[in-house]
Amino acid sequence: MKSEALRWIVFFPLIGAALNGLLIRSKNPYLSGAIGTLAAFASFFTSLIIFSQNGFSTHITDFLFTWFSTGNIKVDFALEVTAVTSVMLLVITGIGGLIHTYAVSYMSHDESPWRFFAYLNLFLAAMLTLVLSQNLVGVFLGWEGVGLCSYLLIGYWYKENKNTEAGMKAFVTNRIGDLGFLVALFIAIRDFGTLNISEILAFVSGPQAAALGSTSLLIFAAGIFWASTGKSAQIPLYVWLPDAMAGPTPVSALIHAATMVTSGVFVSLRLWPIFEGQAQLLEVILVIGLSTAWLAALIALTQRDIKKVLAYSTVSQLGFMFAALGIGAPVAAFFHVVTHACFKALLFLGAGSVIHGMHEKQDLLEMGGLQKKMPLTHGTFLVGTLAIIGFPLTSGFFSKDLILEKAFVKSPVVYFLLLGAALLTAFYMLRAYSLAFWGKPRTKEAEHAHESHWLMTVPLGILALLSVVVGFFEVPDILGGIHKFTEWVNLSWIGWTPQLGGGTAEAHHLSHLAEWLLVLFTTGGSLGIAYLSWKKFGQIQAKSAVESNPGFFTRLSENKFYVDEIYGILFLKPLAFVARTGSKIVDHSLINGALHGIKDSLNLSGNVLALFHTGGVQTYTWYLVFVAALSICVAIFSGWGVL
Amino acid sequence: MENSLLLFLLWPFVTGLLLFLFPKKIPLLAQYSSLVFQIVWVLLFVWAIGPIWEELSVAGDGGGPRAFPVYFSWDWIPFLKSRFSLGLDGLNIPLLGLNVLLSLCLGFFSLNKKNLGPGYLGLFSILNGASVGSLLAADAFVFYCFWEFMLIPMYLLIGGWGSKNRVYASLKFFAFTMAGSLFMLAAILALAFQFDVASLGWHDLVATNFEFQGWGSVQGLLFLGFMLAFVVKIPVWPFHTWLPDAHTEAPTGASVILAGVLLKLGVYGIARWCLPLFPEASAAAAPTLMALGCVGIVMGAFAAWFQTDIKKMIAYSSVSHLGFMVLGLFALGVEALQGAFFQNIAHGLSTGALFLIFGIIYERTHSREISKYGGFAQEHAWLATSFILASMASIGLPGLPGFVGEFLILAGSFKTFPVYSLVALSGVLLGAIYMLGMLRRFAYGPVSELVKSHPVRVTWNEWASLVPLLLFMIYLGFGSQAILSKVEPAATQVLTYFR
Amino acid sequence: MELFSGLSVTQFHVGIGVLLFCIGVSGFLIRRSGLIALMCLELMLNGVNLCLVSFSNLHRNPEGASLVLFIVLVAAAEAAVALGLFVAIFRKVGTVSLDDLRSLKG
Amino acid sequence: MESSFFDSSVFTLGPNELQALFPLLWLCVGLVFSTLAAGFRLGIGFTRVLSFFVFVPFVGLLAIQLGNPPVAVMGTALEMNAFTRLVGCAVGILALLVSTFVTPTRNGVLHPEWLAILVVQVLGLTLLPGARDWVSFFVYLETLAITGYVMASLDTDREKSLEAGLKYLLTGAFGSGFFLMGAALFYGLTGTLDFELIASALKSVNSGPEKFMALSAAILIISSLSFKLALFPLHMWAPDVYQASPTAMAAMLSTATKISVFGALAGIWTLTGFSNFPELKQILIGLAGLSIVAGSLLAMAQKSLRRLFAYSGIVNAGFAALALAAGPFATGSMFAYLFIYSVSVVGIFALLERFSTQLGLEPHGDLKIENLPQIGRKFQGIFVGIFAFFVFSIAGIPPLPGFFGKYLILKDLWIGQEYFSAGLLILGTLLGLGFYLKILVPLYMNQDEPTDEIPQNKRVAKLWPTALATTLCVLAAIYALGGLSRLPRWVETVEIFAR
Amino acid sequence: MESVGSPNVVQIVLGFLTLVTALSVVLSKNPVVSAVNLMATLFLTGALYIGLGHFFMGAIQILIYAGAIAVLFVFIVMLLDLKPLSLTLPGRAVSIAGGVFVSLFLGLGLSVAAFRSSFGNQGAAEVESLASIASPSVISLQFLSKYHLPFQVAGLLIFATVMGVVVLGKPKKQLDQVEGK
Repeated sequence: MKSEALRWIVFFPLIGAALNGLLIRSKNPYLSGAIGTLAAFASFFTSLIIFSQNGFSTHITDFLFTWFSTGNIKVDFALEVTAVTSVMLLVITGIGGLIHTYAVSYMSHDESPWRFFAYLNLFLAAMLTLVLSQNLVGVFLGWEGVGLCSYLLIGYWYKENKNTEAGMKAFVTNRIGDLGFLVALFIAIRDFGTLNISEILAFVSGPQAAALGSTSLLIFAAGIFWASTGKSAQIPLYVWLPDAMAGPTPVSALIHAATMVTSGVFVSLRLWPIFEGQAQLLEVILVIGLSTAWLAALIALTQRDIKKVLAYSTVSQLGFMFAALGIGAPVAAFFHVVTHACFKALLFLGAGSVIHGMHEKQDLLEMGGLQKKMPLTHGTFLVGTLAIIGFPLTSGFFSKDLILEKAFVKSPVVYFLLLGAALLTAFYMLRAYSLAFWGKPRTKEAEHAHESHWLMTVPLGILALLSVVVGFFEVPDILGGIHKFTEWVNLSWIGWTPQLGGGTAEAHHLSHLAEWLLVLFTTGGSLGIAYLSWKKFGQIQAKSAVESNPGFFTRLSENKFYVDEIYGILFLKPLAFVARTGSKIVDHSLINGALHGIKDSLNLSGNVLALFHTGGVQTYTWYLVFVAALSICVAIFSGWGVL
Repeated sequence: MENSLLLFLLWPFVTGLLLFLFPKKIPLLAQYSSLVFQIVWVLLFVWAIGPIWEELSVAGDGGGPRAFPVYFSWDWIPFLKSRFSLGLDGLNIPLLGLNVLLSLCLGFFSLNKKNLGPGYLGLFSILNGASVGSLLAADAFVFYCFWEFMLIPMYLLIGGWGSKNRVYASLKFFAFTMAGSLFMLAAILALAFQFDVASLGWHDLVATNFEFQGWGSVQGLLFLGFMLAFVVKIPVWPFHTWLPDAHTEAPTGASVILAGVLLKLGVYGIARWCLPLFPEASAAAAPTLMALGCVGIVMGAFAAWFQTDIKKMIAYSSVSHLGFMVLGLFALGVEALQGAFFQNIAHGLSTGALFLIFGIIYERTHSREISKYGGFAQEHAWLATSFILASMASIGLPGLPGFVGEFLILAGSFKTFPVYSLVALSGVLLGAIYMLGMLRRFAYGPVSELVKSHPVRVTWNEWASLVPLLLFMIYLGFGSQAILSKVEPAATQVLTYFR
Repeated sequence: MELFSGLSVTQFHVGIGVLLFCIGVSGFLIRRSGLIALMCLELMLNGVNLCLVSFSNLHRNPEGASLVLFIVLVAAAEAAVALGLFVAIFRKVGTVSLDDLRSLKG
Repeated sequence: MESSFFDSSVFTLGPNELQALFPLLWLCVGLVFSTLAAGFRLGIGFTRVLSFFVFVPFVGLLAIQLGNPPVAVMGTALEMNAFTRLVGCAVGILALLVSTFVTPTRNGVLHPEWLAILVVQVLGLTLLPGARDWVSFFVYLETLAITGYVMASLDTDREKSLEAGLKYLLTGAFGSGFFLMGAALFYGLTGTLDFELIASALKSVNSGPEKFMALSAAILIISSLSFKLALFPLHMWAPDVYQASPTAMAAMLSTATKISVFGALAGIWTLTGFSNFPELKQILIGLAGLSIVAGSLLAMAQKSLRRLFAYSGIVNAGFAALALAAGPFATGSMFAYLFIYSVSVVGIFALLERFSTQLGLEPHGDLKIENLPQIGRKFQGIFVGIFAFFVFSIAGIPPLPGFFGKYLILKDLWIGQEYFSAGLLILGTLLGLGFYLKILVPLYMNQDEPTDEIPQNKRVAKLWPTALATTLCVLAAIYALGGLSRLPRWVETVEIFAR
Repeated sequence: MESVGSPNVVQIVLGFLTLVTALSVVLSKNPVVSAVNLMATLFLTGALYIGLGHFFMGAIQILIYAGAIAVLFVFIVMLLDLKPLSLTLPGRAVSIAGGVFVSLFLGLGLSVAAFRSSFGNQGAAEVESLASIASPSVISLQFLSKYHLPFQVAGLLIFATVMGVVVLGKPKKQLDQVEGK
């Protein structure tokens, strides 16, 4: 089915970006913000219309033009909506719209709000291209496009070198991942003969794929996964995300929490049938997801910057999602994407509100006792915190529980490992929450903190609501058994046999009792840890109370396990050394050195020859005699065999 | 057709000589006249290619490939077996268009510049003529004549209007390029007088079969002769060291044309002459040349990474990017070949724009040291934005033309030589590293003393020179098919010689 | 005299001519005075003349003798120009030593 | 001989011979007038006009006879064939060009005898390639040599000019001695001085002492003529002479002599059977190779422009010698090359004279490279451009005339399978860049240094001769270029001569 | 006089005297001595010509060469009042050695070329009498027939030479008087 409305989902933010960035360039934050927000919401409503009109029974496509086509590479600029996409669309445009609204106020004191909203709209356009594109090159276009916008937005306050460095780190790290994407594209061109996602899926299920052997498919999937570790901040490429917090907080909320970082999960999901067949790869994904979840959570335990805590929390949650993929539970992963988008956006915006109220102070230790100064923020932040730790009946509870349940089915070991990460989540989230909102104000800023503008609090409220409500699309059987979400998402793979991924289609069910036990164990553990954490951090009165004598582990964690430094020593410095000295030696010393040597020796020999030119007539004639005599003697004596 | 093509070729020569006669005291007169000449030239270009524009995307007779059509021929020196013949097809038309576009932009750029008098403009025009001539030539001897002649105006432009170290750079440029092309001269000579070819015309040469049994054999030697000229011009590693110097010292206009047209001629030359004439040798040399291309990609990027001189960095980025084109040429597949030709245009636009923008800035600040810049985005947002846009195009961001070229090259070469393609991929990453590193230090961060003390007011004509490039860049990012469809029949035709 | 009995008259005279030529050459090369160099030049030409005359004698051919006459003529002309130059140079520089006429070199 | 114009028992002169001699007779008439002019001590302007009166008809008369069949005048004394006439035309044109910019010496004094001497030299130059026996050859050779000695020292006011004349004379006379010894040995071996008879006698000389004697004789002659042609290492007089002689005379000596002597040597090579001995060819190629390499190296070390061009002349003589060694079929190319080269050099010398006048240096002064920046600063205009035209032309950049000359030689070397020689030529072209470009550097590449005003209005009146000469040289070079279509005919005529 | 067969005593003595005088041209310090020795050499060569039967050539040699040219040399030497220049100076050892070396080298080559060739055995000598080539009439007829053109050109050459010498010899003062403006 075709629909020209589809393109407008992308065009609205693009138009918004053009208006803001090129034409109007208004310094009035409300005008710029209005344009940006309207564009986002226009997309949202278009998505809604498409969503409501069509459901997900058929794929909706929209062909715009042929981008490039030669030989057997044919790339159209075409859009396509499947079930996964439409959910993602709503998340992106909906949460995006809310964050835009929030940002109008948040950025109201900025010098060039038009630039901010232009970037933000551009990001939306790219992100929407990513999810909508019919073929992988289009996905890649969006993939790199969001990378660019992320780069621009992280370095939005470009006057400070730190920010632009963080932006560059994000871009370059993502590029390392993108190489995998490109390899996957090349494999698709070479072996599958097409770049169209549906055609690839059809090809993979067809008879040619079997003839092709599994290596191509493995490399393809591995390439996509490698790209995802970059974009979705998994080990080993997660290092950029915490630094990305240098950007304005709405950016962190939109890009680095809710949408862009989940695009890795999204793309894997769209190509799930290929992943499904790669058992070894899934193992790898599981291991990586688990380790990321743990590592990030461990680091988050000791971070003092509220945004850093949330950033590592994001990495950790993304690890959960990948672990879910690794288990073979894509729907669970995607459900967590959606719920996470809601509550993490909420948390970030809340943090932004706090920072706003604290006059750009981000250190948790400098806050304290904000619950009275910023009640709305506090309330919504609490909802977000509860959601992320899996407080019963919040969205996080449902999505996390779904993953844990699948993990338990797969292997209890995986379950316990994931549970451990979840418990850590509970600990550090409550730590952050308590440090910020409980106890006594520890600095002047904290004492003078104020509640934010309604443009900021309203989105917070809506997001808080969403953080609770969204979970009810997928409720375990023991609590009533709603499987709306699974049904929707499964529609994406209609025509693909065997039917997979859904939570209901598992081979063996857990008994209800086991499920109950699991839920209680998980929730109880989380709440218990959360309580401990609250007890520990909720009453801190002075900064010094926390700062004193960090232990070995604390120091390790505070320093992020020295991962950046290790990367520097292992990769960056050797590469830079090779590049610098290599290019110097080869270009400067060898090639140019040889050339200059030739030039100098030519000049030198010219000057030496000139010395023979004494100016005396006898010298001149001597050479005549010499040449004649030599030639004659050589001719004669060689003719006689003497020479 | 004949007349318009000939007129198109002669126009820059005639106007160039005419410009020499303009009074030196009133540069404005020469500048505006030159601009008018350029505009007329653009019209001539449209007039010349108009009649065949539609046919270009159509395959040749019987659905077969489209051989190089010759539209003008004059028996000028029969006893040298040379006819003055000019042809047009999908391979050269895009490059001609790029040349015309860039020179029009530079026509605008040169306005109101006190030091760019009639001499500069005249040489410039003649340079255009020479490069267009070698693009159009359908005869090896004619090709060589134009090819070599190009050196003179370029040498004088770099040497006469360049910056401090210009003498060294111009000499190096001249000596390097000439050393390479003399081998081509020898090969052309051998073609003409050692073999029973009817003439040095492209069609006659292509119809001749040269025996290939290793590099000492006829075809091997001829191929090497031609290749040496082209690899120096492109330049392929390790023949590249002239380029950074030439680019760095050249005046803005010369840098733009050097990057936008001259280097491309090497790529064009290979596709036009080396591949169809010496298919076996080309196929045998392909792995080596692709390896050199890869080394160029990596080493160019490495060198660009740690440059302290912005123009030098851009130049080294060109070395890296041209490595991609070599890779594309010798992957010997239509995708990669198309990619190489598209990358020609893309790189011409993006690097041209980079040089142009930096030229505008350099004119005010007179410094190329990256470390002296900083926070330029605050000084002039539009210009900085343009610079960032061009950089992004240069590192192959999707949505800008560089991506399409690189993608096609890499995907195409992946089909035949996956290993090289994977090595070349590192160039994509390194490109981001050095470009963004430069951008970060140049455009972002606190405003430096230099930038503060040299305010940049961009004049209307500078915008007029820049905006078309940027617009084309943005257009080609998605409108790639407009060019690719024209190149395809010709590219396919080149590959028909590889059985 | 027996030493020369193996030689024909022509060979003897040609030998003398060649030796004269070589004496002239060596004199030209080793003497500093331009005038003496010029005299050595005359010696060289004289050696050539002797060869030519004896060859003319041998071949019974008058062309050699004609060439000798032309050589004499040209030698005279050269000597005249050279001596004129020497006078002019001597007036300017005060020497005709070739070692001192070395302002042009390199 | 029924209708002989002048009939006696001693010699006959038929109408054909008279007609063939007519241009030379016209020269004699010119000599009378120029002697009268000298006698009446007429001014420089008059002698310049007179030179046109002498040389224009001379060239014209030769040119209209170009197609006439060969005429043997008085037996072996002179063969007026197409090649002789061509050389005569070339030499006449050069003399004409040179006379246009003959300049008074330091005190405004010029010996009016210059024209008479020049006329006699042109006579000798024209006759030399037509000589068919050693006696005539010697007389013609000495005619051009002795007049050359006088011309070199014509600026009697300057010690350097006298020194140059003396050096030229001593070395030249010494060389003549060698030449004569060679001729004498030939005479002794064959009993004749006629080329044709010598050749037939040498045909049977294949081994033994006779061969060695023939070889020795030939070596003496070749080395003495190489001395005249200034091939390395027999070149050493040339830079001195070209540096210090009056400019116009230096131009004549460095160009016309080469054309004539090369023509004569080409004749000797085939007519007297030198070509029977491969050793001689090797010696010539060896000398040529040395000239090319060492000449280039030496030229790079020069500071004086005229010395530099002298060394450039040595390199170019090397190129021509390569053509000579290749065989008679290359004579046409050699001639074309030498003519184009000569015209360019005369143009360059005219420009050097002009520049030194403009800079207020003494007439016939020795322009140094370090003076050139001033020229570049002050007079960057049409003449500096023409200077570049000539320099690039000699350097062999297409499509300037010099390139075609070089290409023709290269072509003939290739056809003759002289690959080593061809390689030398290419190498020489490359090395040539080392000094040709060096000249242009200070002319074009010193723009930003401060300028100091040089009062030039006083001198404007004296600049027109060099302007005229330069213009004529450009026209001649372009004519030679345009005359490419006639080259086959030239080659044909030369082949008649070689038969 | 016999032209075939061995050289006679007179010829040998004259030949050696020629060489000795030639050597003393080269080796004497005083230019006047050199000039006089040159005159002697030229004279002795003339005698050798006569010994070969070329009376006319001998006469010309003695009259023009020895009589006119050599005298011209003496005259110029006197005019310029040249001081004796010693042959050997410390700095010139190399150039002298080099000069002598290459001359010997050349002499060796030429002598070998000349002496090893068999031109002594050609038959022309028996056929024609010496008078047929050596007489003044034969030679002068050549100047009027075969070598007429070179002869004429030689005239022009002399003419040009005269002009050249006039130019060179003209003292500067006179020049200024005539044309100085």
